[in-house]
Order: sequence, then C-alpha cells, then structure tokens
Amino acid sequence: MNDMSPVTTAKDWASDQEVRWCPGCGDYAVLKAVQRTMPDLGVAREKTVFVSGIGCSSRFPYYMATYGFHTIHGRAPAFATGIKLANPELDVWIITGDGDALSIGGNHTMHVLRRNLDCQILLFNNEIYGLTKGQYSPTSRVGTRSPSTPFGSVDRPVTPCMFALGSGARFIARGIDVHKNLPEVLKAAHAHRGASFVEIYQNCVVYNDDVFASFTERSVAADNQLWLQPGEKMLFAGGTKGLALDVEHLCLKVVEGDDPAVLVHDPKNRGVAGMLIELPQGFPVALGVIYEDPAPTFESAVREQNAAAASGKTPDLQALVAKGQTWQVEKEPHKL
Amino acid sequence: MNDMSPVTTAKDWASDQEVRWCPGCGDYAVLKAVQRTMPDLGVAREKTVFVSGIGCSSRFPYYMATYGFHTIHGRAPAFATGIKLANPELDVWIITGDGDALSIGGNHTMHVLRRNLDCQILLFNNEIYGLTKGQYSPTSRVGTRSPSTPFGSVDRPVTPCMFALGSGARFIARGIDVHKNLPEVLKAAHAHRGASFVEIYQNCVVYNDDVFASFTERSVAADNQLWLQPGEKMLFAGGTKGLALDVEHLCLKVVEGDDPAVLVHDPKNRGVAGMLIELPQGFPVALGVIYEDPAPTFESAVREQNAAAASGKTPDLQALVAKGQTWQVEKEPHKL
Amino acid sequence: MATATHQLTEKEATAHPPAEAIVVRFAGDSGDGMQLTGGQFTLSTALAGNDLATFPDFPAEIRAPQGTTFGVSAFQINFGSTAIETAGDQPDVLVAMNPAALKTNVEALREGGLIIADEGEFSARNLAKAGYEQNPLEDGSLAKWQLVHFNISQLTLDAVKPYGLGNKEALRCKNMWTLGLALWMFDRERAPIVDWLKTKFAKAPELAEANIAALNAGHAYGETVEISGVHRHHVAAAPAEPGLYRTVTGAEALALGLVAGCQLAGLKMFFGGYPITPASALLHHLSRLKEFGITTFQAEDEIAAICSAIGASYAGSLGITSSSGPGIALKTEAMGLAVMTELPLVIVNSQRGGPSTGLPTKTEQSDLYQAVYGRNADSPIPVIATRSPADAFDCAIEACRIATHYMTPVILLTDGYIANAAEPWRVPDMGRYEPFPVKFFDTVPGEGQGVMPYARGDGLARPWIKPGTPGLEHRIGGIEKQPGTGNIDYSPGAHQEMTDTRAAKVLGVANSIPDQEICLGREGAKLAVVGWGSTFGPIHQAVRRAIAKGQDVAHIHIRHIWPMPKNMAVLLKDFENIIVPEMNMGQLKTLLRDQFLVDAQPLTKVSGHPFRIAEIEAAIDARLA
Amino acid sequence: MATATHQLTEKEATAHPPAEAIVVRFAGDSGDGMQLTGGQFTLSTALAGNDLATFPDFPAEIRAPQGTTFGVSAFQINFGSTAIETAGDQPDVLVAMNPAALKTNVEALREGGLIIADEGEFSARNLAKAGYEQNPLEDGSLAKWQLVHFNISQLTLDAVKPYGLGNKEALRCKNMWTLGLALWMFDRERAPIVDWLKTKFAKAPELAEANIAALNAGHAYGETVEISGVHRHHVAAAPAEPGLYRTVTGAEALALGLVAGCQLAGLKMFFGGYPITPASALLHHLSRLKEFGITTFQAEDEIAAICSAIGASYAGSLGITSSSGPGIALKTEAMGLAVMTELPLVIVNSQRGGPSTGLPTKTEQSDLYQAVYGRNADSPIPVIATRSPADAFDCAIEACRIATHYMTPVILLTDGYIANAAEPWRVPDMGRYEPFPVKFFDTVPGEGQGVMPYARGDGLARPWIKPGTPGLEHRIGGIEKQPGTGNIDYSPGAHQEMTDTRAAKVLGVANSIPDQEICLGREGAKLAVVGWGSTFGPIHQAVRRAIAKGQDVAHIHIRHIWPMPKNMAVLLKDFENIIVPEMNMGQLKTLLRDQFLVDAQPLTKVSGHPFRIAEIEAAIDARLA
Ligand SMILES: Cc1ncc(C[n+]2csc(CCOP(=O)(O)OP(=O)(O)O)c2C)c(N)n1
Ligand SMILES: Cc1ncc(C[n+]2csc(CCOP(=O)(O)OP(=O)(O)O)c2C)c(N)n1
Ligand code: SF4
Ligand code: SF4
Ligand SMILES: [Mg+2]
Ligand SMILES: [Mg+2]
Repeated sequence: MNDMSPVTTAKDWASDQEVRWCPGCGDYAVLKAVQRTMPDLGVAREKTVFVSGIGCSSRFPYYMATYGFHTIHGRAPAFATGIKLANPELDVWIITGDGDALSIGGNHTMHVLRRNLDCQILLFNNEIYGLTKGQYSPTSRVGTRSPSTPFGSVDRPVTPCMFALGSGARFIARGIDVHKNLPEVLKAAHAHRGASFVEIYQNCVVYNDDVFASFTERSVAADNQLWLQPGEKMLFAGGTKGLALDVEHLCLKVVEGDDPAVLVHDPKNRGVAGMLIELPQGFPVALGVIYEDPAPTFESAVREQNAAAASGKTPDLQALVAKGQTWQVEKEPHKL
Repeated sequence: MNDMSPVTTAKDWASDQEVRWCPGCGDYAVLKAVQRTMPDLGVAREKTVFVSGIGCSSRFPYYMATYGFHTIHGRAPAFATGIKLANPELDVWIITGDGDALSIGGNHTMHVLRRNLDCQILLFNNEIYGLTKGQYSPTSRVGTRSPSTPFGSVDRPVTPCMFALGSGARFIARGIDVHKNLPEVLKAAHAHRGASFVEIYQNCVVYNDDVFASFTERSVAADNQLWLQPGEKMLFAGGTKGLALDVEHLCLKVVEGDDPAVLVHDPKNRGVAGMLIELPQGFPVALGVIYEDPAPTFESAVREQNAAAASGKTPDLQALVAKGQTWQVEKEPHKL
Repeated sequence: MATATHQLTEKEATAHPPAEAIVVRFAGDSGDGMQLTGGQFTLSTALAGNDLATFPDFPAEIRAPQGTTFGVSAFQINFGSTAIETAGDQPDVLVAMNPAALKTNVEALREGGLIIADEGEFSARNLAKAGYEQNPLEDGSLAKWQLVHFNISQLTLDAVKPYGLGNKEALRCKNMWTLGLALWMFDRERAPIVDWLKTKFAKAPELAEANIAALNAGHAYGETVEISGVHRHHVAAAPAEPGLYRTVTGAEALALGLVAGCQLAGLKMFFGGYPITPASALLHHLSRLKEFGITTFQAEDEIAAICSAIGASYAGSLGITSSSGPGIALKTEAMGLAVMTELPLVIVNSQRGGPSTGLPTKTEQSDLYQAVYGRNADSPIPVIATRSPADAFDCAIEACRIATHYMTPVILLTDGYIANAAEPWRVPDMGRYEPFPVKFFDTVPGEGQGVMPYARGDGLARPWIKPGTPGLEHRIGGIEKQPGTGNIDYSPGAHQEMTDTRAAKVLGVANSIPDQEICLGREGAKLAVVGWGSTFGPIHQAVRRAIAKGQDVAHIHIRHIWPMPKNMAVLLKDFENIIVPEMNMGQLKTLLRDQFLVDAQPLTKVSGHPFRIAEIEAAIDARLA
Repeated sequence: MATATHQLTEKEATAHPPAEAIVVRFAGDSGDGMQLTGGQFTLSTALAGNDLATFPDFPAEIRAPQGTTFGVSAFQINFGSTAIETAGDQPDVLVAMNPAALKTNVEALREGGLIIADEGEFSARNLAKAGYEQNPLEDGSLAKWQLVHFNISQLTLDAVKPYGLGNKEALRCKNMWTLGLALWMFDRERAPIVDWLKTKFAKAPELAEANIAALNAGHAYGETVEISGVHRHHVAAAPAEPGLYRTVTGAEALALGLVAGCQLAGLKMFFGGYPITPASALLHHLSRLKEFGITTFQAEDEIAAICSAIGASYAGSLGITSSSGPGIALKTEAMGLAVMTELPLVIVNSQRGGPSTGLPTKTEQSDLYQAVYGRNADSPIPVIATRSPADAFDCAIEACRIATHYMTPVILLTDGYIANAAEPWRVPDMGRYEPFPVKFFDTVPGEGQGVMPYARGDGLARPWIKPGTPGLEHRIGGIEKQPGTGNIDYSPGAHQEMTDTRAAKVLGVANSIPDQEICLGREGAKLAVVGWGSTFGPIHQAVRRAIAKGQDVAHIHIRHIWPMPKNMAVLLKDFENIIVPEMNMGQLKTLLRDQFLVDAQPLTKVSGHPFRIAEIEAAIDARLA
C-alpha cells in the first residue's frame, strides 16, 4: 500500500456530501478522527475503499473523498472480501454498527475474521439501532427500554471483542468516538496485516445518550479506562493502580501501581486477551490494542495458490474446450 | 421437564424410519448414544422435539420417535427459539453440522447461545460438507483438498467451542461419536438449564475418513484425550500427565501427573476454559464438560416479563379497539 | 377562505351544507415537531366530526442537520364535511416554520392558497441553507399565493417566558403556538389538546404549562390580531354512520386486527420481527399488548424472525412476521418451508420504495410480484392487500382466518402510506365478528395405524398437531413427502400429487371469500378502473368525479390478490376498457392479463408519493376520449 | 434386437441406413458404480459416432444402505443413427444389478424389452429389502419382458481372482464386467475404456488390471456363451456436422462458457458460490481453471457468495454466482442491490425440484417466476435459459455479454437434468466468437465538474469505474439516486426517472438479441408448442413426429426469457393455438399471456422427471383433435 502517494491533509479526505447525522452524534467525531488519520497512512485516496452495511454509521463512506460502497444490511464483510480478492492493491475499510455487524451480520463478521482478510473493521457500537429509531441491539444491556422492548430487554448482550476473539480475529482493539487516542488505534489497525477488528464506543445522543458515561465521563475516565500499550505495564488511574494475575483463582485482579506483580501487556497472549476483554464490574475498561498476533492473510494465500496452480499452464481457450476424449466426424458418417 | 414419564428403553426412542446414512458413518453411533440416553432423562417422548437444519447429520430427527422438525439450512436455532418460546414445556434438541451451524448458520448459533435459550445443541463436526458430497467446511483444516478446493483450502478454520465461548455460551462440552463417554456428556448437557453447546467429533467415512484419528485411535487415545471432570485434576495419559499453569507465560503447560501444580477443573473459569479449548499441538484434546456457568434462560425471562406486564390487565378486546380519544356520532351530523 | 382544491361538481356544490374539504400542510424542521402538531390537529379535526385523511412525510435521516431542505418534515391533512379518501392533491394552506420548509413545499400549494410563515426563522443563515439568494417573504416571489408572516419564534418565547425554560426548550413550544393558531382558524376546541399535553408532560408540569401557554397564545393571536387574509372558518361535520369513532393509523389498525384475529382463532400470538422502516411500527405496537397472550421477539434478522414464527406455529401459537422490501426478500426461502410444512403463518409486508434500500420512508406498491411469484419452485401462498388504515383491521383478521383454516402461510400487503396515515375509524363491535376457533388434532391412531400429518381435511387442510400431544409424535420438514404419512418421498407420483394438492388448496381459498364487488359505477361500464391497496382513495375520488361528470366508469378494488374472487373472470370480461393504476410499473396488471386474458392497461406512478386524484381523472378522460 | 421405443415414421423408416435408436438403462446399488458404467458407455457410444442423450438419476442420500430401493442409482442412455434429443421414453434394455434395481426400474421397460439381471444378488435378504415376496427371476412375474440372468458377481470374482483383491474390492469390478458385456452387445471398441482404466488407477496397477480383466471377461462372455435373446447388434453412426466432437455435460459446458465469456470480455472471473445440489458442479469445475485468471471463493452462505461477487464486479472483475432453489431465494435481496448499483453480475440457477428443500437431485423448471418477478420493488433483470448441455456454452457467453455491455445482473437458468446429462458436442472454433472487450471508464472530469457514475452511455449503460482509478473517487449504494451524479436523492422526480431508466435499459437488451425463430414447422401453424430450457428435446421430437404424421405444428423454443425477442408478439399472434409444456405449474405461460395477450395453454409436469416425448405428442393430438 505504501506507494508514492501525494501529501494530503484531513480536508482532502472529506467528500463534498453534506453530513446527515444528528447534531451531536458521536459519528462526527469518528469521521473527523478517520479523516485526520488518513494522511498519515501513506495511502492514496483512489486506492482506498470504504465499504459499509446499513445504519447511521454505515452512511460514513459518503463523507469520505475515496471510493465507497454503501451496501446492504449486515453484508459489508462479504462485499469487502470480493473487492479485496479482485484487487488486493486496494486498502479496504469496513464501517459497521452493532446491529449491522452483530445482529444480522454476525456470521459474515465471524468469517471475515477467521479468514483474516486484510482490512480494517470499524464497529461503531452505540448499543442501539439508530437508523430505525432506537430499538435495542445485541449489545444493549439487559433492561434496555426501547420501542420494541417497552418493558426492558431480557436477552444477554454479546461482547463484540470477545466474539471477535472467539471468531479467530488476529487484531482486536477498542477506542472511544471522542477520545484523542482514536487515531493511534486506527493507525495500529491499519499497520496490522490481516483483519483488524476495532470496536469504537460511539454515543447516540438521540436514542442512547451517555450509555458509556460510566467510563467516558471526564471525571471518571482516568480511573475507569485502561489504555493498553504492548510491552508496557497494565496501569490505570494515573499509574496508581494496575492489573495482576490472581494465581489462586486464575483470573485478573487490581493491585497498587507499584506492585511488581503488575502484568506487562503481551498482545499475543490469547488467554489474557480474553480476560482483559471481559474485565468485570469494578475493573476499568480495557482500551487500545488488546490482542494482536499476525497470521497469513486470506487474499494473499488465495493469490499465491492461484499463481501456483496457474504457473506453467497457458490459458489456451481453444485447447480447454477441446479437452478430454474427442473424435473427428468426417463428411461421411464415420465408423470406428 | 421431570414429569411422570413412563419408563422407556432405547428402542422406544427409535422411529420406524429406515436410517439413510452411509454404512460406517459416525452418525449411527451418535444416534445410538442419544437413543440410549433418552430413557435416563425422565422426559416424555411427546414433550421432546428434535430440530435440525440441513445436512447428513440433520437427517437425525427422522430417526427419533419424538416430534421432529427438519428445517432449512443453518436456521435450526431460530426455529427452536420460536418453539421454545411458544411452549417452554417442550424439551428442545438442536441437531446440526459444522456447515449448518458454523458456515451458513453461524449467526443464529451465536444468538441462541448469547440469549441462552434452554436447549441442547449437538454439533456433529466432521470437518466437511457431507450431504453435498465433500466440500471443505469452516472447520476443515488448512490444506484440505475437496471438490471445491482441489489445491487445498487456505482459510483458517474456526474452533467451534471457542466460537461458542465468544458468543456467550454458558455450557460448552465436547464428545466423540463412538466414545463410551458420549451419553454422560449428553446427560450433563440436558441437566444444564440454558443453551448447552456440545461439539461431537463425528467421522465421515466417505469424505473425511479418520480426520480425528490423531486422538481417537485406540493406540493414542489415552495420551491425546483429556477428559475433564468438575472438581477433579486435569489428568491424562492414564494419570501420568496433567495440566498446570505456566505462570511466566500465562498459559497452560504439561507436567507430571503427580505434580501438585496440576490444576483442578473449575468449569466456571472462562479464562481457563478458553485455554483448554485451544490447547495447541502437542497437548491432548480437552473433552467432556469444558465450561459451565448457568445463567437465567431466555424463555423464562420472556415468560416472566410477559406475565408481569400482563398481570392486573384483563385482555378486553372491545376495550382495546376503543382505546384512545374517541367521539360519538349521533344520527344527526354532530357538532361540538 | 378557500374551499377544496377540487372543482366542486354540481351535485356536491348544491348539497346542504355545501360539501367542502380543506387541505392543510404543516412543514418545518425535523426538530420542529410537525408530526406532533399534525397528529393533534388531526385529533381535533376528528373530534369536530369532520372526515379526514392525512399524509405524514418525513426524511430518512433521524435528525437531519437543522435548516436543511432534506431535513424538512411535513404533515398534510385533508378534512371536510364530505367523504374524504385522500390526503388531498394540493394544500390550501401551508404552514412553513423555516425557509427550507417553504422552499420544498410551496410549489405544491394551490394557486391563491395561504402561506403562514415564521419570519423569525428567515435568518440569512437559514435562507442560505435553503438555497435562497434573498428573502422570499420580501422579494415578492410568492406573489401568486396569499402570504402572511410573523415572528412565531419570538411570540412563542414571549408566551412561555414565565416558565423559565432554556431558549432551546422554549422554542420547542413553537409547534404548539402554531397549533393554537390553526385551532382558532378552524374554530376548534383547545380542551382535548390541553388534556393531552397534561398527560404527556405529567412528569414535567412546567413543560406542560409552557406548551399550554404557547397553545393559548397562538389561539389568542388569531382571536385578537387582525391577520389580513386569515379568517376564522368553520367546516361542518361530515355525515357519518352513527357510532363510536376514533382515529387510527394503518399500523395501529393492523396490530389491533392481528390481536383480534388471534383471539377469534383462540390462539396465542407469536410475533417474530426485525426492525425496518416502515414495518417496525407493528412490532412496537404489539410489544405493549402482552395481556393478550402475545409474545413479541426481536430476532437477529428477518430470516430468524420468520423461522421463529414458523417454529411457534409448529408449537401451536399463531406465528406472525413482518418486514419491508429487503427484509421480505430474505424471508422467501423460509416461506417455501412454510408452504412445504403447511403451517399457518401471517407475513406482513409494509411496502416501501425500492429496489434495494431504495426510499425507506417513501411509499410504493411494488412488492406484488414478489408476494405472488417471488419464491423458488411452485409455492403458492394466499395474498391479501389493505386499502386504507381502517381496512387494515379487517384484512388482518381475514389473514389469520385463512392461515389457520387452510394451514397455510398468508401474505398481507400494506404500505408505508397506510402504515403512517391516520383516518377516523368507527370502533367495531367485536361481538359481530364470527369466531373461527382452531381445533388441534389429537386423535391417537388405532393399533397398527400410523400418524397421518398430511391427511386432508376441510379445504384440503392438513391436521395441526401440537408437539406435546401424546401418541402423535411425527417428523416434518422441507423435503417432498408421501401424501398422508408425510414420510420423505422423492417419487414422481408423490411430487406431482403434493404439488397439485398445494396448488388446489390455495386456489380453494376462493371458496371462502366474498365475490368481488364493484364499489362505484355499473357492471359492464365503458371503463373499469381496477386497483388494489392504498390507491383506493385517489381512484375512488377520481371515479366519483368522473361519474358525476357523466362518464361511464366503474371502480373495482381488489382485496384478495391471490386467489382472486371466483366471479372475477366474468366480472372483468364485461368492461370495454380496464386501466390499473398502481404505484409500481404494472404488477397487478400482469395477474389480470394472465388470469383472465383481458386487456388491462397499466397506469403507473413510482415517485414515492400516492396518486393525485387529478392524475387518475386525467387517465380516465384520456381513455374515454 | 429392438429398435427405438417410438414407432418409426414413414420417413424415418425408409431412410438409409434405417434410422434407429436404442435406450439402455443401467440400474444398481449406489455402490455399484452405475454412473461410471454409464459414463464410459456414453463415451464409447460417442466414439462410435452415434448421437446420444443420457439421463443420470441417483438418490439424494450419499450412500443409502445397500440393497434398498431408495438406494438405487440409475443411468439411462438413448443412442442411435438418427438425431437424438432425449434420453428416451422407455428403455429397450434394462441392466439390473440387484432386486431393488429391478423393482424400481422394470415398470419403465418397454414391453418385450430385455432384462439382464445379476442373479448373484438375488439373495433372500436382498429380495426382502426390495420388498419381493419371492424371486421374480423365477416366479414368471417378468413374463412380458425378455429375461436373461446369470451370476455376474460370481463371474466377476472368477475373472479377477488372479489379482488377489479382497472380496469387497473384487466385487467392485462387477460394473466393468457389465460394461464389457454391453460393449460386446453393441459392437464397441474396448481400447478407450482400457486406456481410461489405466489412467484412473495409475496409482494402483492391480486395480487397473483387475478391472480390465473384468471388462474383458464380460465381453468374452457375450462372445462365447450363447445367451438366448441377446444378439450382437451394430448401430450405425448418426449423420453429424463434420468436425471435432467430445461429450459434455451441462455443468461442464456452462463452466467452459463462463470462462469463454470472461475471456471475450477481457476480464478476470470472480466466482462466489456455496455448495448446493445440483449447482455445486459449476464451482468444482471452475476451481480447477486458475490459469484463466479465475478466482473461486466458497463463501459461508449464498448471501455472502453473491455479495462477494458484486464486490468483485465493483472492483473490476466479472462477478459470477451460482446456486439452486433455496440458495437463489437467499440471494434476492442482494440482486436488488446489483440492480440499483447497475454492476455486471451473472447469476446461474441450476433449478431443482421444490418448494423448499424439495427434491435436491430431481430436475424441474419452476424458478422462472422467481427469476423474472422474484424481487422486492421494480427490479428488472435479464433472464436467459439453456436448452441442452451443449447450448449452455453459448448461453453462458451471452450472459457475460449482456452483463458487461449493459452493466446489469443477468440470470442464467439451467436445471438438474441439463447439469448432469451428457451429449456429444461439436468443439467450437473460438476464433469464430466476436470478442466484446470491456472498456473501464477513466476520464477525469474537468475543473469544477463532478464524477458522473450514473451518466448514460450506449444501451443506457452507466460507466464502469474501477476503484484504483485516480480522480474518479465516488460512492455508490442501494439508496435511490440522482440521475447522473448518483448522489442520494429521494425526490419524486429522481425515483421516477431512475425507475424508468432501469426498466428501459433492460428492455433495451432486446435490441441486441436475434429475432425469435421457429425451430420446426411453419409460421402461423394451427398449433405452436412453445417451450424453454430442458424441455427442448422432448418437444422437438414430439413436434418432429407430429409433422411427420402430417400435423400442422410448430416448435418455438425461447432462450431469452426476459426481455423476449422483439418479433415475439407478431410471431405468436399468428398461431391458432399455443401450448406451453413446462416442468412446473405453468410459469412461462404467465409471461406469454401478460406480454402478448395470447391464449397460451399450459402443459405441466412436476414429477422430478423430464417430459416423455409421448406425453407431448398426446397433448398435440388432443389439441388438434
Ligand atoms: C435487510 C434489512 N433489514 C433491516 C433493515 C433496517 N435497518 C437499517 S439499519 C438497522 C440497524 C442499525 O443499527 P446499527 O447497525 O447499530 O447502526 P446505527 O444506526 O446504530 O449506527 C436496521 C435494522 C435494513 N435496512 N435491511
Ligand atoms: C440454503 C441452502 N444452501 C445450501 C444447501 C446445500 N447444503 C445442504 S447440507 C450442506 C452442508 C452440510 O454440511 P454439514 O452441515 O457439515 O452437515 P453434514 O452433511 O456434514 O453432516 C449444504 C451446503 C441447502 N440445502 N440450502
Ligand atoms: S440516531 Fe443516534 S446514531 Fe444515528 S445519527 Fe442520530 S445520534 Fe447518531
Ligand atoms: S457422507 Fe459422510 S457424514 Fe454423510 S452419511 Fe455418509 S459418511 Fe456420514
Ligand atoms: Mg448501533
Ligand atoms: Mg459436516
């Protein structure tokens, strides 16, 4: 992807289309973050494709001055797979929502992750169906009152990053729509070869306002956000607290920041990744790159196999149609 | 479910339909195991429903002398959800294959697990599409040669039990078609209230024969099968070996059976469950009940909410249609 | 002030009191609460005894940026002292809350019609957003209409000042000020609105007070200020069947009808749905009615929604599922299984503009092909279509009756217009509805005899056997079956017989439905205008006018799309000409030509908006010229 | 021995050499390798210069239990010295490898026909499994046929003894013994089969040897033993166009045609599929042809398969997807997006019996409604249907041409019969095919001008702009658009114009297709038999016989189902009667009546088996009586 692409600014990545989200929607912040990040990635606009499903978040591609495909609900990963296999040169971004990626689209999300297609998947998680006016989603918490659950939802939500881990994802990260670290997370996702799964906590001001306030509110942010850095200790609350292994119960526990037992973040450790993703009540929310362990990408494996299978053979159409046992019919009906 | 059901034998649970699997197919063994297990579950045939998708394995319901619904490819969990919500009295079994449950049906599998519908899910994993004559499946290993992958498959397979864990399953177990422990695993699955996910390694003699031989062959079984028992040590190879925690690398390691560090199996520990499911090359295959941590079931929560919401209200249809602001029109066009 | 947009016919004009109809459109920013204003004005109109029809028209965006043209939300109401069947062709009055609202709506206004604009919103910034070079309120560009404007924003702020709301909240009361003025203009009672505001804001009394103050201020403004061109005007009540009335939207009526249908069948309802515009409303309504033995399930997608509903029907509830365009497409595979397993199921399609995502908030009738023909293989399903919000109630009951009586899936077609539109509805006397209780089969077969899940009964229906019934354990599925036993059977004979039976069963539904009637005009007229669904209003009005003009035209409106009433062939043969107005490219027309070999000619409109009466009148004239 | 099942007409009978056709059916257990036997017999038949048609008929179960009736696998071949278009109505010879095979096939055998049975398999156990009270080889119940039986099993065991195979393996050679006998009966060369066995078993020479020994033994048995009733018989070669020939199945021909289509368009092929019977064969064939720039992708389901193909087309490859009944149903939502985004796409439907899972291994033509009408909203897609295995090649190329020239999805209909059946195919000279190279749009708009992805060019096609093209970055999607720019546009005008354009574009395809021709008979005949797809063979033979009998009948076979050739209306109007034989309940008939208002009468058959010539002859007689 690192071709000689011209120097650009965020503005160059903004399309001429009027942005149509509700005033105050977290999507605006993510859009800005992405537009601010693109110039640093050394990719060309014409080689960049944003593919989305359906939802408020999925309107995203219209606002990028790149190629964009606003497809159908839940299927963006399948379109992205066809695009990338047809032209691996393209830098493919999948934009999706919690309903798009995890309600109707869960299966495609799983398969694009296990196949490890080289792409970036930005899941805008607002724990609600925005575009259809506020029904609860598979990530909504139990008890969520919505037009379709006037007495509160009863089904237990899925944890997006845990689902990604279970699906075989090789890169799992979290960010927050308005948080300054988002561009860093996006860059890491882009640097990773393979399917990079990024869950972005996104505030829906109209139907689910402040649902993430418990850890995004400035007042509590420091105590409730654990920003992970590869090779760095798992510290939060301004370094006064950290995470260590509870050897007795085989799980994580909170200790003083200076406790030597504080764990160093190894993004390759799947077991710990699962624990970080599912940190229970009373723990901070794990953010940044939680898990990363590169593996061969799908499109490269396919391309290599195609090349290997084709090598030495010449694509002779006439020979192909004449393949197999043949016989010649002369003017006269022919006898063996 | 524990009503006064008559004493039955395996024979009573076999339907009059001729079984149509290939001679030697692992499905026969599973069928026998299920039929042998049913009499011990204290359930009545008429209250038992086997629901399946499409595939060789999904022919299963025809051979049980219970109610059965052979539905469409990949959707069995959705049908089961409707059945169970409509009548929670019914004992619902979902029969599915690796293609049915994880290729086309992955999304429904995830949702039935996260909702925790009370049912037993038996996933016949033969790592191949049997019914359609042997194409590779999402659980086939890399390099699998099949009619659709003549040069070998390149995409990385999904691990069914890891997918279940990531999807929020509360009961995850593994069995082997011909292994004597299968009935025990089935009983545990049935005893668990909620969605019980059981992966059964099933041999497809025609298209994927002996694919599990590396741990099912009698000669290697003891060394390569780790049968987990709640509260018991994680021992295998006839007790000569066990699993312990590698505190340095935060993962599992193999130690001598008498090593005090050998872990005791706590089915509630999600972190360890993940490690057990993904034991790498050189480790045995974890079998039996790997993870179990009961939670409220979907249908019970729905029923309770419906009851609560209905309580105190009388279903008066006439009153319902006359709701809201109304006005009377007299014979004469009426004026306010 | 002006009377109805349409030229009154002799007959209408000389009626006592002279029949009149007025069309008012409220237009403003998505945030201005125009739908609320419209809804409440509708209520007061109904309470005043007028007949009415409404057309809410809002953007696809949840809250498009303030002041933009694509963020404009409009609500049109047509009311009068005569029968009203459409929301009206052209507004007589346009209330424009900002420049964008004026820009996007004024062209529709009847020449000489009245514009009421909130000059307070005509700032340079808003004018620019709407694409106005200069202020239309001042540059005379609106000359062909009557224009009145005053600073509604400011007047509202003044009115609610006492309640100490923030500026933003205070301005939110604008719509009530506007409503107050409208109530004054048409001589309406404020009381019901005041009651409604009190209950709506029960938790925030100061908001209730502020809104009431705004309402009163608007009303007082009309009372006191001499607004040139705006006169108070009373529209007489419309003659109507005596009885208890309420207003109802199509979505409400549909929900009520499905509840009634299940009650009449003596069944619990299982509703499996997945949100999609405009179908979601049904899910929302039903999810509040648990006391009627209803379980609503928001599935992970439309496929799971219909599959869960089929599963519920299999288990003994009446399974119902609902969606729109793309979602219905996803259900077609499972519909095939419902056909194969012959289980009752109601599939509601709230049609919207397409193809693909298309125009989610715009109306269309373009899924008829899909409903009748849109499955693999020969898989017949009865199809019913609603013609109006109120009609949706009876159609829903009919769908439940057919589904349970014949053991078959049934497709019920409605559309975005019907779903959102409101009209007065004479509250039905439920005692008058014939129950059709379901009898589950539970007779255990005699010794040596097997269960016969595919035996044929009344109307070729198979027995409905609930799991849980002792002695009747059996297996069903999507593979072809042996007649009677239902055992897997791929033999030529079995497939032919089962295919014939499935077809005959569905065609047999025609034996239990009423003959097709002509709702206006005479048999064998020169021209029959044949319609279905929500085109009823404009067709009916157009034909009424044509007849009044002396033209030999009839209106036939088809509820039972498949199978059609038995007399249809005979009925249609008699007409010299047949035109079929549809909000699609000509779909019912295909059925009529195929089934009856009549030269039915399409009149198509695919713009996301209902037909205008004048459009159909023109087609009639052209045809008879 | 017997000649063709059909009464020879004067003309045929007096031809030199007398035209004859023989129908042989091999039937045995799934494990007996009947499909292989049939395939190799087909090859030798082709090499002998006979014309031929085959009909493989195997069970849905992978390997149904041995000896059961539902486990019987059969292969029928009709070959002769005259043009052969069907696999034959009634076999003249039935080879029955076990009781079940006899039971399930003997009734089809022509009276007086020959039965060759392996008595070695007529054990009490096998007789019971087949439901025989007593041994039919002995109880005279087969009197109306010529019966010969000997212990093929034993004879085979003896023949292969030298190679020391296990009993099971040794018995596997039975089918070669049988083939050997058949080769002798019809005076065929063994050499090609021997070569084939050598290559097939290259890795296991002893197996090759054993099978060759069995083959020779069977041949020798015929040579030496005097089997009463069985005589050696040579069928003369059929007159055929000079040229190079090979046998081809529909699935093979389709794969080759798609490869050719992409090559002629100068595009890489992306094939996204999900296994399903009988469509899988296409995926299997294409996945071996990587050297032609083909990427095959086995997706997680049919939805992902079509979506990936659309994505690939968007990226500049030709996207192709393929499935059958239930799988096609799942693709309909995405088809709508392809219509909306106007991207090229080929959708192949290998039809099978339905509804739902139905009869996966049986053939049917019942997805025509779905292809033409089966989507939400007005979403027109061109539809083409193949009439025979060989015809699939040209149809595939035509589908690629239309898809790329008009920027539209195209549906290509074939069926299970065509997919599996084999026929001789004159190897095409690819030099004769006109290339239709695709030109991607890459002209950067001038200053101040925007990209126009929905501008209209030749045939109303929009430009195909590949991502990666500098300066042409743009966004597309499933929402309604502004003409030209393609920007989101919900306005009435935009929707009407785009809907009209989409319809006009697809109808315009008729401008680039040949006029409909009459393939037999005269214009304006008393009766036209109009067909489509795989009914070609039986219709053609039936009409040929009718004409020979002096009846005034014509055969019209439609390749372009939508839009139809421009001359169709005129052509059809001239016939007094029209019957439409279809393996469905009457679907093409609907199109003909709707489009041309002609009284087309259906002749339906839904049994999972192709029409028999006699069935169509009877319908013709009835119609002309
Ligand atoms: C097949 C189909 N089903 C349903 C819909 C309606 N729909 C559009 S977006 C959406 C969910 C949106 O939620 P999410 O993915 O979380 O996106 P958000 O709007 O919250 O950003 C639904 C149900 C659709 N467009 N297509
Ligand atoms: C919608 C649909 N797509 C595809 C198929 C074809 N099909 C039937 S079973 C199957 C996969 C079977 O594999 P698996 O689930 O592993 O079951 P197995 O046969 O191996 O037991 C497929 C692709 C179908 N019946 N329906
Ligand atoms: S509804 Fe919510 S998510 Fe959608 S645009 Fe508005 S604020 Fe954003
Ligand atoms: S194909 Fe494989 S899985 Fe299917 S029945 Fe045969 S052996 Fe069993
Ligand atoms: Mg969301
Ligand atoms: Mg399998």
